[in-house]
Amino acid sequence: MLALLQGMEEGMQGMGGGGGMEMQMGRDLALLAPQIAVALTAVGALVFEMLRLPRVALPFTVIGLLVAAGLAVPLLGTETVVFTGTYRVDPLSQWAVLALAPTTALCAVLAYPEVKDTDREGTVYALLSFTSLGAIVLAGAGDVMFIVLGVLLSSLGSFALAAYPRDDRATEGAMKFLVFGSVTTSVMIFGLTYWYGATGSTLLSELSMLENMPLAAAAGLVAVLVGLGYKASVAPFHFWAPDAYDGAPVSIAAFLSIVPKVGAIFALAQVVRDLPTGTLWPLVVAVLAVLSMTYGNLAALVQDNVVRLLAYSSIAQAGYFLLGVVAFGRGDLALPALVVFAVAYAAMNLGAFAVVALAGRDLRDFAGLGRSRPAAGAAMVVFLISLVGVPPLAGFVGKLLLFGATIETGFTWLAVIAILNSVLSLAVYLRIVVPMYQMPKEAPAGGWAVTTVWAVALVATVAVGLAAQLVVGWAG
Amino acid sequence: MFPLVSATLFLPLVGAMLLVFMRGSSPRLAHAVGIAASGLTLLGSILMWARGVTGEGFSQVEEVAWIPSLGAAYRVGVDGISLPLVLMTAILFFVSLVFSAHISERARSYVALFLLLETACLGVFVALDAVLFYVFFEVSLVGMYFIIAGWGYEGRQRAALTFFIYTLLGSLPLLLAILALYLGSEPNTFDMRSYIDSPPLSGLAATLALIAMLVTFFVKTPVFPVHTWLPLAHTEAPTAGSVILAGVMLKLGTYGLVRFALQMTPDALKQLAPLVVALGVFSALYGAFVALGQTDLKRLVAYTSVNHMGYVVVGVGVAAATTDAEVRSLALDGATLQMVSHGVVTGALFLLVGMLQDRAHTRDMGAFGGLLQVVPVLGWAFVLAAFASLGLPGLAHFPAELQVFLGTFYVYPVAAIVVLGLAVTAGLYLRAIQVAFLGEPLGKWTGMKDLGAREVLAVAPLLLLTVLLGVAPFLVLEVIHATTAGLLP
Amino acid sequence: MLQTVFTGLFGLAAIWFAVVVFRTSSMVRSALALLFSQAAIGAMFLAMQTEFLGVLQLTMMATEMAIMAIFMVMYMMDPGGLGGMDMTHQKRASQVSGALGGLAALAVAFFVGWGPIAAEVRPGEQVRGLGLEIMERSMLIFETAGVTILTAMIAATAIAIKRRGKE
Amino acid sequence: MIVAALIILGPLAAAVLILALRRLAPALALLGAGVSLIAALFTLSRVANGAAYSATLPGLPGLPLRLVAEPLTAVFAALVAVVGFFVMVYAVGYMRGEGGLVRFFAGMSFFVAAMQALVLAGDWVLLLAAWELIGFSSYLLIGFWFERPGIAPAASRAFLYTRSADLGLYAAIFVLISQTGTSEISRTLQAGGAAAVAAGLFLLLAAMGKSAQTPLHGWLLDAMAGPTPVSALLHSATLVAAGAILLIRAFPLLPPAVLVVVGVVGGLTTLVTGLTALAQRDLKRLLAASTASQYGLMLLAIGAGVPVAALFHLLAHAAMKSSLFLGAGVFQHASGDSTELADLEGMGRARRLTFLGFVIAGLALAGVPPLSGFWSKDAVLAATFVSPNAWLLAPLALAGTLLTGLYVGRALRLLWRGEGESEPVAGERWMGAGLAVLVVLAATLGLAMPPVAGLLGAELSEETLLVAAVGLVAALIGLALGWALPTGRLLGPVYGLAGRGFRVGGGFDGLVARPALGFARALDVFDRGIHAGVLAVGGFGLALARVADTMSDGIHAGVLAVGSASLAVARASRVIDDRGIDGLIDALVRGTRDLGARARELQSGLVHRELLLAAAGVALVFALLIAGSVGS
Amino acid sequence: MTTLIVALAVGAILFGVGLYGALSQTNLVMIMMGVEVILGGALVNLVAFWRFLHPEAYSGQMFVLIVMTVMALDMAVGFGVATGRFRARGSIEMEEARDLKG
Repeated sequence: MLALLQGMEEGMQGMGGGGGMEMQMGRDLALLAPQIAVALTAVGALVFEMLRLPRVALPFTVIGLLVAAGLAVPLLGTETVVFTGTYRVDPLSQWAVLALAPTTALCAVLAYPEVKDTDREGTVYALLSFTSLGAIVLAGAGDVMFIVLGVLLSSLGSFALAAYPRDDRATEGAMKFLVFGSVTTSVMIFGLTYWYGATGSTLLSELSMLENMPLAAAAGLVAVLVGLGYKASVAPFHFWAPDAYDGAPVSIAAFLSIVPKVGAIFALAQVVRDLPTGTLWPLVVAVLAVLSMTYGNLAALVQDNVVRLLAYSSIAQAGYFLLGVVAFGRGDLALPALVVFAVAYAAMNLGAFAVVALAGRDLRDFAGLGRSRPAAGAAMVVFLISLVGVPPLAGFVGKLLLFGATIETGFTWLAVIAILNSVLSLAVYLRIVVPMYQMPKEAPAGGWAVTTVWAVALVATVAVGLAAQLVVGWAG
Repeated sequence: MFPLVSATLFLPLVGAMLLVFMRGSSPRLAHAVGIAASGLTLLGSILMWARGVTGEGFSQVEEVAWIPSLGAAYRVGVDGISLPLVLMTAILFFVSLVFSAHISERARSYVALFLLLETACLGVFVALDAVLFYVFFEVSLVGMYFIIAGWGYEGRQRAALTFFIYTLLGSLPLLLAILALYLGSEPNTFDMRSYIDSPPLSGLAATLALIAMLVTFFVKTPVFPVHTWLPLAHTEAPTAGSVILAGVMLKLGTYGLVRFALQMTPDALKQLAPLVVALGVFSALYGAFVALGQTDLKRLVAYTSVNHMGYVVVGVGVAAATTDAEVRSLALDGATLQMVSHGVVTGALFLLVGMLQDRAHTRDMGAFGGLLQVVPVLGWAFVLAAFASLGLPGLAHFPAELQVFLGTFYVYPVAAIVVLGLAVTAGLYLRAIQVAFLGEPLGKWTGMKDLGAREVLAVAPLLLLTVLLGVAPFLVLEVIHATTAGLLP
Repeated sequence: MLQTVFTGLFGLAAIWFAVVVFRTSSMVRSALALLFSQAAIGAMFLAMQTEFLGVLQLTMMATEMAIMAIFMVMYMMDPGGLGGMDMTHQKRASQVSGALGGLAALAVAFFVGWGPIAAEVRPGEQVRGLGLEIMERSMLIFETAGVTILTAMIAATAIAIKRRGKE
Repeated sequence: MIVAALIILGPLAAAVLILALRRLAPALALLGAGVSLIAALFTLSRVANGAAYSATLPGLPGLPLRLVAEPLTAVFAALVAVVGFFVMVYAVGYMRGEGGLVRFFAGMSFFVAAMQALVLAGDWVLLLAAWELIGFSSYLLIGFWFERPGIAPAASRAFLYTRSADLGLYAAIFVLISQTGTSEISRTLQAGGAAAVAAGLFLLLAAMGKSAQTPLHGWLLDAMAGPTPVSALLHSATLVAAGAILLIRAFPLLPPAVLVVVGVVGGLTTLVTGLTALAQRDLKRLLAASTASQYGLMLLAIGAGVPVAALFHLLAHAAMKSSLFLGAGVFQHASGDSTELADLEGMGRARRLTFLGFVIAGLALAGVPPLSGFWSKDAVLAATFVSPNAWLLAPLALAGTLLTGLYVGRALRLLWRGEGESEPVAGERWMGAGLAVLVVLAATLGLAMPPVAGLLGAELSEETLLVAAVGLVAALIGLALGWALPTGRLLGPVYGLAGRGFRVGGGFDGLVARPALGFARALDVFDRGIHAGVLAVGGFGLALARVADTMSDGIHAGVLAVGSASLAVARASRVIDDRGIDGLIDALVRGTRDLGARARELQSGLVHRELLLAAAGVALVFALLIAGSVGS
Repeated sequence: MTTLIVALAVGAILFGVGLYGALSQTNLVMIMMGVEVILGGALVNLVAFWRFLHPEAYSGQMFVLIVMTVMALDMAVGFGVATGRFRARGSIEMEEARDLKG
């Protein structure tokens, strides 16, 4: 023990000694301002909870997260690493903040009606923030340990959130979530040990050394795919998702379907970036993508519970994300594709869930929505056709980029399958749209919170579609 | 400079929006709005015609950046090939809406759908951005699907689904081709003009892309053997629907053939030209003969469309094959003019058959007889349109087909056997006229009313155009020729 | 040599206890078995001259498992396993996949060329090294781990503790 | 040139005005035809004085339309104008009391206009257009009484015959233009070699169609179904003449090889249609057949290499045949609207004046001096006698002359013998006027020939007394026999065949129309077949898809595979059975939904099962990677 | 070398055993134990790698610490969830958790 402390002290002195080191540290922390802001937001929310001031917790969380996002804006364009390469400050991590922090804020708003006046209202906001911090950490991971911690951080909170209502269904969903998560995570960790053994480093940037030891590379790659695949709910590691979403409140389901997924996908991109293609990772990822898209759409086709339907559709969307991963680091389009689609996905999926929160979880609840609540109905249509990928909405730009990136790197067959899947998904979403314009029943009552969320999401969906240029441009 | 093209393009859409928000307005009002909107659109396209085109490239271009770093933008404009088609489209939609003025069931949505469809079709012709083109191409599909499914005859569901599935699956390859073009272009852009100025693909890539395009456009045109959706869709579609379907939407295919296959992958098409021409010739003759075998007037007209569009395909193929600029422009002039003529003539024919069906509730020519005495105006109109369709000089089809045939003879003398189609179409139309209109009037039709004002209003303009195009083709041809002459240096 | 022997022995022990964990029908017993298994792992560390981590492992596992036992007694139906009811399912499939997984791992272990073996390491050295590692390179990781722990605590309590006002 | 243009514009304007005003039809038509006539004669005179006009109108890019007034075209124009005008005059009377005058006179005027356009055309495109338009207008006019039974088929057949033959003209034009790069007729005629042969034969085909040359003569007999003035116009100066006119104009192009063919075709036609005429029981059908045979003679002349002879015969024939028809029309009215020879017996005695005209025209046709027919036929004979293939052509020509004599004689006898009584005829004055002028022409046109020849700068093959004598003898023998003997005796065995116009194997209908229709119907069936085929393929693919899917279905693969494979096949067969896209759609939709359901079953809700599936997935990925790395 | 291989073998086998446990147990807590065993295997691997291949790279040891944290946290949260579930349902048997499916 003492020795350890000595070591630490020396480390401190080492830092103190070298002024450069200190400056270095300062710079790094400055670059990490957004992440830190998110963390502080979480802590703050917790504090207010402890002070029994849940009313303050929500606004604080929202503002904090938005501030975090704001802090990320000036960093756009900087591409560097901090803490000797363990964390990467690059478009992926920046856009993770820009996309996920506001999403989390909106999820908190969306959660408000569901959790207000329950105990630990603030805890929910805190956990939301912590979880999104985990996702953000994943997105910038430059070190396998960050991948491990990110997965863990974004999981632990999610378990609690999924179980929040603590009734039978919620806890069941949470329990499955937990089992699936912990098993896959442990498998991932075990596999990752081999990468350390092979490269002698935990840095992702060292992975290029794996060129000539395919077996070790394969072991680690499989492990990563398992762990991150679980986080991103990629088939066949998706099984927890529908049940967890189904058990959890709609707001939490929305959150789970967006934030951790995006984080995990970005992390996967960070991993494969330095992975030698000799390890065939593109092929494997492509296979998983096909599996995910097809399975998700097919299963969604037969759902009557809208939350589960969206859960499966989010599995399919994960497949589309993987298209970007397949091309990542090998084509110019992949990065913008991932970023744009992530932003678009966050907007349209959140919007869809918000409307679900308004209308209800059952397909029958949507009958006549388009007439009783025309605005919300129209918004829902926009979200859904954007999910299908109809111009000029956000989803279209994202998918267009993804297809382009895929073909660019020679995976035309993958693009073909993806396009066919889009046709299939059209059928899926039409199942929601069609009943919306049947005979209206009484209009569901929606609070300001829900309305705000879908309104913002609507604006974002359209804006990202029309002004995709900004996103792409910043994504570099 | 006033954005005329965009205005013309989106006027119908505005009308449609208006209708969407006009809850519970009377059918009369709805039709009024529709006719007004399409009328204004027609006016706009006439003004576009007045502005005209310059020989080189595209004119009246309007551009709004969308995703510059992706090279995707809102780009519209016209050249000598698209401008006549735009005008024709506007005219056909106008007369269709005039003709439809009697439709009372769900009139609002009917008119709105037609206007939406009009924007889509115009969009395909004026789009200069591949993404834009594809979007309009798809939307037109959806609009027509709902029109057939909503207002068609007995077997409408079936027909609509067939149409939808065929053309949807047919149009997916186009998206791939577009992506291929995009990735091939340097710098990456969706600007169709740059594809045309410097074809981005070559070798195998070009051939594959071309094949993808051909699939899409052949289904749309349609060309044997992927034409089988056509008779179904036509017979079941409402009259105005089949007017648009035959008059405008088939052109989307041939127009794409020229704009994409010919202009963006010229070398690949040159290689495949013999195949394309052969397909076109076969398709034309095949369509003529099958039409000859019909007794259902609508099916008959539908199959003659296969025949006429076959000529267009031949013309394009020839234009791709030849190296002689003279011959190329000759064939292309013919092909383009043929698109316009076919739109006008077939539009008229479908209107007339529809009017007949409204009266008799049957389309089987055997059920008629001697109608020329009972309903002279309708009868003579049909005779005129029919002779136009069989290529009588002085009427719309003759100059177009003559040019196509001549060009074909220059390049593939063998392919000139396609002229046999003339004899066959003559035979089938004479038969139809003889059976349905000449001879003793059948007793049961003696009460039949002749055309009313609305119907005359709808069909007369088309017949006038038919004569005009036949007597003074140069009015249109000089516009077309201005572009085709400078095409493919 | 001696090192190899010890490593192997402790390893066998770890494996043995690990197997026992899933063989016995009594929760308590399996908990203890797990404890021993983890302890044996700790011993392996020592055998491999990784004293600090070894010690840490032993202590941590001791505490952890103690808590575990208590929890277990709380929630198990039949904690003592007196009923001897079978608490497993899909044995066959599980065995197969377990075996396959193990074999795959073994294959990796054997067939990858791991490169040259490093020389001895001087004791005290490594602790200091670890310290440096924590304070410099892996500082951020360390912090994150802290945040993670905090989250875990909140989460666990949020789920576990009774609701105010209820019951 | 304006004047020359008036030749066309006059009647055209008349047609448009008639359609627009819908009254005063006869007057307007006469006016138009008159203008045309004056303009034509004026132009002729100007041209005769050595002037030559031509005008270029905008047409297709690179293929402008041209009008030329040169001696040949001017002569033709004059011919058309004259006949057109007087037939119009006659028609005013003939159509009195008929309905649909507007349609009739508009049609007639348009017909004349189109014909004038044809003869004045200076480029192939315009010629082709006019060529088709006269076909169209004759269709309208033949079908004038469309509501009467049997009329419509006749009209359709006429148009179809000519249209099909027109393809020859299309082909010829393609050859010429693609060879010479211009559509200007005079310049394309310089084309030589294989192109010339091909083009020549194609032109011949076109001409055969229009001029009803064997074997395409079938339609002409039926075309009699139209009003008599129409027949007169059609036969003498417009539709049928077009064929001969085309060949005369294209003569410079035709190489000897083609000329022989032309000659032979002409000769055959004279024989066949001559016999046909002999066996007709209907006056107008008889005249029609004779028309064909006379045009046969003209082709003979062309084949013999002396187009000007053909031209003469064309002119003479125009006058003679139109007067014959007009006469026949009078008889027709007089006999209560019948042209059956049986009903016309003795009409000659009843209407002696008309009969006189008829006789003059008839004798002229038979070639009795000094009437015009004698000279023209003489020229033709002379041409054939001096032609290199005289051995082949001359006999044919003589036979033609003989046959002419025979059927003229027969017709005269039938009209003269027996007791006929005539009804009063409406509009007799008009009819008489038209008839009279044309008869005079028929008698005297012989005088016009030398000047015309001079004008055209062509000299005839020199007259030999022998030829003249032989021709005259043949004609007289023919007349005598025709007058003396009943037809049955003359023809004997071929009588029946000739009666049917040598229509072998059901003629056009049997040989072309019905087979084509049958073929078309077959194709139609085939087409529906394709559709079914598409469905079948779809269904099959579906089946495959399902089988494959079942195979890859992780759990209980074996059992399910068999089960749902058969299920799939069953469904596929069902799809193939019900020939409806809906079947396929249903199956497609249901198939996908089934897949969805099966995918959904995987979500068993039991974590351990799901984990196991995940493990399977891992195994798959790992195996893939290993296989890959081993492979590479 | 041998020691490394031996250690790695131990790790591998632990992994297999843990996997078996995680898949075969019906009880949440037992499944978590399986997870612990797997992670134990990971620990062994890491230490072996550090010791015999990269003694200079202390990130290996760092990784060990992280893994230990993971073990602890998994346990903690696992028990949290178990408690919650027990409250709601009165059992933490996985077999009974099948209301949500499809």
